Amino acid sequence: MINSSSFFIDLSYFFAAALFIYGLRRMSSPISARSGIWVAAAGMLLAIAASFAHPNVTSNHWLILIAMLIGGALSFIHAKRVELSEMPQMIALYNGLGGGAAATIAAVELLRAAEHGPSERILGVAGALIGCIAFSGSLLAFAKLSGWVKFGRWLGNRQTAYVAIMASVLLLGFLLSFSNTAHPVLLLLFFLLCLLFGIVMTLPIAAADMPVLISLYNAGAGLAVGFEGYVLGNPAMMVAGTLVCAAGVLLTRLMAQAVNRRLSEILYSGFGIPHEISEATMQYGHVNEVDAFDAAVTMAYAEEVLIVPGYGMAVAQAQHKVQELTQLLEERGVNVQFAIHPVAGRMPGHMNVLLAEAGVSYEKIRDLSDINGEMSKIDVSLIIGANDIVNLAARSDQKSPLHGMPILNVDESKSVIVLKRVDGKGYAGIDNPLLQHEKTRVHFGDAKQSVQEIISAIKSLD
Amino acid sequence: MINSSSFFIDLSYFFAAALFIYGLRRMSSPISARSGIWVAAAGMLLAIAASFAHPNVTSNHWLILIAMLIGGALSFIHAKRVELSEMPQMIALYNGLGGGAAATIAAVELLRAAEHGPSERILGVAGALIGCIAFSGSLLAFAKLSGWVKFGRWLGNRQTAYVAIMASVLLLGFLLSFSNTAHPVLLLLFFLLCLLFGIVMTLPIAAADMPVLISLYNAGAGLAVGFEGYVLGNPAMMVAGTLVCAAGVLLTRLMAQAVNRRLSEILYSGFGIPHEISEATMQYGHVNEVDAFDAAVTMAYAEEVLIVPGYGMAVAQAQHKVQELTQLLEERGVNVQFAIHPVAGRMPGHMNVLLAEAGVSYEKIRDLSDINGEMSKIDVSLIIGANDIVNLAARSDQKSPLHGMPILNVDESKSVIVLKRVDGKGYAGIDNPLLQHEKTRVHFGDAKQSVQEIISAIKSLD
Amino acid sequence: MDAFVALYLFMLAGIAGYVLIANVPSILHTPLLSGSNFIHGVVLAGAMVALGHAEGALQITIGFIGVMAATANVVGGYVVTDRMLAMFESTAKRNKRRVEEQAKLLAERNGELDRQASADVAGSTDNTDHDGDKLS
Amino acid sequence: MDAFVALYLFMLAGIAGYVLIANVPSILHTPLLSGSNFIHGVVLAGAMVALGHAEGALQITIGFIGVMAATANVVGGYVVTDRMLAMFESTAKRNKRRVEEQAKLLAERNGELDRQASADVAGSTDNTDHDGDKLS
Ligand SMILES: NC(=O)c1ccc[n+]([C@@H]2O[C@H](COP(=O)([O-])OP(=O)(O)OC[C@H]3O[C@@H](n4cnc5c(N)ncnc54)[C@H](OP(=O)(O)O)[C@@H]3O)[C@@H](O)[C@H]2O)c1
Ligand SMILES: NC(=O)c1ccc[n+]([C@@H]2O[C@H](COP(=O)([O-])OP(=O)(O)OC[C@H]3O[C@@H](n4cnc5c(N)ncnc54)[C@H](OP(=O)(O)O)[C@@H]3O)[C@@H](O)[C@H]2O)c1
Repeated sequence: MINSSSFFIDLSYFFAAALFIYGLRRMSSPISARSGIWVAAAGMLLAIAASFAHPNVTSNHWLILIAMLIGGALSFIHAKRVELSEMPQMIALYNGLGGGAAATIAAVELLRAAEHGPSERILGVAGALIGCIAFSGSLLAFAKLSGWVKFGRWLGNRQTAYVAIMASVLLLGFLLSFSNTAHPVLLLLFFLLCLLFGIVMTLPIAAADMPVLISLYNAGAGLAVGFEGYVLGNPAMMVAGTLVCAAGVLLTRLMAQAVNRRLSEILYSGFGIPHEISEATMQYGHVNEVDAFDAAVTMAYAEEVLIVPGYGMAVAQAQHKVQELTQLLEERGVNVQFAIHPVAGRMPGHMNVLLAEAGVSYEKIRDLSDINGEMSKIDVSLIIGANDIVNLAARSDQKSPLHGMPILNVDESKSVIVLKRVDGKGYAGIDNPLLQHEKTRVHFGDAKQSVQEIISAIKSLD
Repeated sequence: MINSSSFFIDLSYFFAAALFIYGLRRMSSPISARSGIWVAAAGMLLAIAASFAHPNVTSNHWLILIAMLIGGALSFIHAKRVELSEMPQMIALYNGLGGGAAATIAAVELLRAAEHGPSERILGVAGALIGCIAFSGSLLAFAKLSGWVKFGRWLGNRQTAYVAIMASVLLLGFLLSFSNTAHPVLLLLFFLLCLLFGIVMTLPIAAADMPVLISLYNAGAGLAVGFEGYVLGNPAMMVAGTLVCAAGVLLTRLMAQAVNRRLSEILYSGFGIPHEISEATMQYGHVNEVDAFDAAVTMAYAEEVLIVPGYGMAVAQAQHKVQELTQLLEERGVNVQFAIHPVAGRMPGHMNVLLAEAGVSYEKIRDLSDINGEMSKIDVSLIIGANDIVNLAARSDQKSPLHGMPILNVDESKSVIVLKRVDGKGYAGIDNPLLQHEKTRVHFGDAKQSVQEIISAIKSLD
Repeated sequence: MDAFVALYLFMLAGIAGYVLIANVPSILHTPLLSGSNFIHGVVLAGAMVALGHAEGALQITIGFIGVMAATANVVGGYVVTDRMLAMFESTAKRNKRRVEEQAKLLAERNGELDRQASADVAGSTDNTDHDGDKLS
Repeated sequence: MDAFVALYLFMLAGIAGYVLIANVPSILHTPLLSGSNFIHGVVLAGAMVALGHAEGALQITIGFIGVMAATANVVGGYVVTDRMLAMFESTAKRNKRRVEEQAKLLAERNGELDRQASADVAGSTDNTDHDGDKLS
């Protein structure tokens, strides 16, 4: 019954699954995280090697190799080259491809419907649905975050679209599940509708909410992989897929929590738009402007400068300039530190990654709780493209959506310089009283350019 | 393929397994612990109900019912009546019965060897081995803890006995696994040897180490259940059994850690015995004795009395008397508190359970870290059958086996009264300098009787 | 059942058991020992089936003993665990406040930097407590 | 595979995934998202089999696309995660001491009363520190 080749394949799959679990465990602690991905990679190699020798792989060996080479080479080059600041879209892209691959398995197996029982077909169809949504949704997220697709409101009635597509999808899925012959046309229709669903779901979501949505699609892709694993009778896929799904669901919740949002809010409504056109803008008070030269002088003759980076620094890709500025100030004997707020930027660890990329040394980076106790020692706080994380309304305004979020108390430092482009608002879309604060001076302009101006001004001082 | 009765049975088993996991999760947090056992019990009812309807249950329905009634009634009455201080032996007893039940399943199925494939027979045999060890080992532990079997050293060479028995067991197990006919005589021999193994393993273990060993047998019984689950094709048994096994292994390690012992030490050597006959007794210095009346007076006119219960209180079953003493003192306006050391007694929570049973209110119970800061306010510390947990050697003597264990610093209170029978030592078998301390006075005698004497003396004061 | 699938079940259930227990406070060791003892009483389900298809006096006798023993395991395990947990329950309630505080601290600590933010969002009603710096 | 056994696998793997992630610090959310993204790249194992038994142009084309996409998932997922974790590594090392202290505190707190004792036994080298009272 047990043929020996299949025995070793099953064993390899088993160890692969165990290594995935162990790798995930290691990845969830900062100290062992990097070894975690290596452990998981070992499991992956095992699973891939086993699949080559799989008794069901009866033909197309060369095609498999070629497909792997093409897919692998393209994504290797791409993944190596991409900027670290583009991580979220990268994750979206690879995630989408994974979900898509699960859907292709479903397609092949549903075309061979006769070989499978009803329970396989049901899970196959369910996996195809989820995989397709993860595929089209993730790819659209990728395109939007890369700036290829303009963000926009979904114009039609989203609820109706959801219900209509879902109803047809379920009907088609039902037909496909309970028939043991292949229906290529129905199948194509089914796949197209599933892909459409993912697009409808993703189109109205704002860039800031994307990381949460991507995490949700990640969970979805995992589930699709788990389901297709059942279709193929591959328990390693079932285990790994479900593992990813459960971890992804929890991660999605944690990420939504961290930015003070509910998942349902994200999925059922566009965000920020109502705020952006609120009349609060009317109350906008007087702002003290400062030119680059004055800003430069203030910092060059200070003793303690604190740089607070935010989403705007990431958008402007200003991190390398910021590092240059830091070195320049330090050569003049100024002590420069960075304060990273937990939710600065648009994904966890966003600022840490960018500053690390630019070569800012870790000793200079302080976290919220550390630095807030020492604010009064700071001569100049330089806010680069940050808003919500230094928004005084979080402290004072009970009704503010930010209320209760701890902020960096830069108003307790001796003076504040803010770099921003226009008098726009942050992610939460609300006014920031810090801008009108007596200690604050604002320099308008793209962050990268502003920092460059300040650098030039400091150089001109000597 | 799926017949509908079996579908609902499988479903019930599935939910039972899920409920076990959820119940275990709830049991591992103090707040939800009690509901955890209820959740698990719901799962158990489901599993039992399903088994009645199981398609393989073709006959003997009445016998099943009768056996359940007998076993259930006996253990219900027993479990309701038993003293809470006898918990460890109770757990050992029920655990042994569970392991034994797994072994009987193996016996029945191995007598029907033809119906099973080799992998079922191998796991069946392995489960029988482990189940038998858990059975005889646990029952011997039960008998020893109940005082029916005298504790003693294993006289022969234990290592040799282990190896000899194990070798024959493995040989027999091999024969049984790879033959598809029943061999009642071999089977009997196999079972007897396995049972013997459990006895050899348990006989030399001292009472104090029993909780750890019982936990190990619990893990073993779980594994046996898991294996027999495979033989019967019952995934709920497999999951629940393995769950218990893994939890049991971890619990065993944690318990051994908590009392500063290694599992290998416990399994491969008797403990305490070499200590008990060490010459350290020679260095025994002068001890100030006190009679019951003086002790009574000291406490009756104190303001703050701290009672430190230990293993000796449990042995003497003195908790009810202690509560009586407490009430008497409080009537006289003395403030009485209890200090419970984390490892007082012989199992985690031992003292808490006993005092709760006697009706001591929780407000009076303080833990180590709480009370140590307030020792200087205490007028009299009354040590009832405790030794290691107040052993000053833990602080001063670098070489002491207790070194590094935090103790209750009763020597910082104004005076200390110790109740013990003789100048014996505690679990760790080492001298306690507290007994010769200038503040300390000792009253010799059984704890229950001593407390009674003190109670009478206090009553006579009025 | 396929032997490999069984292997997966054993592995996964083992991981679940281990991870679920990992952080249990030692005061719960004894009740937990007793509780998991109760859970392996599911052997009764197997013993019932074994007796249910037993044939001949020998098998039936063994099966009968098995069902008796397994039922004793289930019933005794439940009663003892429940009695013990009943004793702990009031302690637990007394400690509940403390445990909750600890849980909060723990959550904050686990979420090291970022999570702190959201924890405070949930916890803070005090307008002047804008610091969020509870751990330093 | 038996549908019920599959149900057990799904349940157990789900529990494992959830419990393993439960205490992850939020600074690791992005790398972990990327890492678990890599793990579901095991879909490649399935895509290879699907292509390996595909027949006819349609099935083969779909299978080919599947293998390509899955390989891209695996390779890209690995590279991106590893790059990201490399950035975090030095931060992690810097924080290691702090994390260790926290872990110790945490262990003590988890073991509430009793465990404290053994933790101190392991941790204490200071003769005068006999208090063990680190939490009060
Ligand atoms: N970290 C996470 O995991 C995460 C995930 C999702 C959401 N969020 C949310 O994102 C927010 C993060 O706060 P934040 O202070 O970093 O960002 P923010 O509140 O979104 O503010 C960004 C600021 O950058 C300015 N800006 C934009 N482009 C710029 C450019 N090219 N040059 C200079 N300035 C530019 C914007 O003002 P102008 O338009 O006037 O220039 C704005 O004031 C929080 O509300 C957080 O909850 C965080
Ligand atoms: N709690 C747990 O989970 C656990 C588990 C395993 C081991 N342990 C270990 O057990 C020890 C517990 O310390 P402990 O101070 O509670 O106990 P102990 O150190 O074992 O001391 C018990 C004391 O009680 C006295 N005693 C015995 N029978 C008595 C009676 N009938 N009346 C009056 N006194 C009596 C003994 O002295 P006499 O013989 O002179 O009367 C002895 O001094 C620790 O070493 C701990 O590591 C604990």
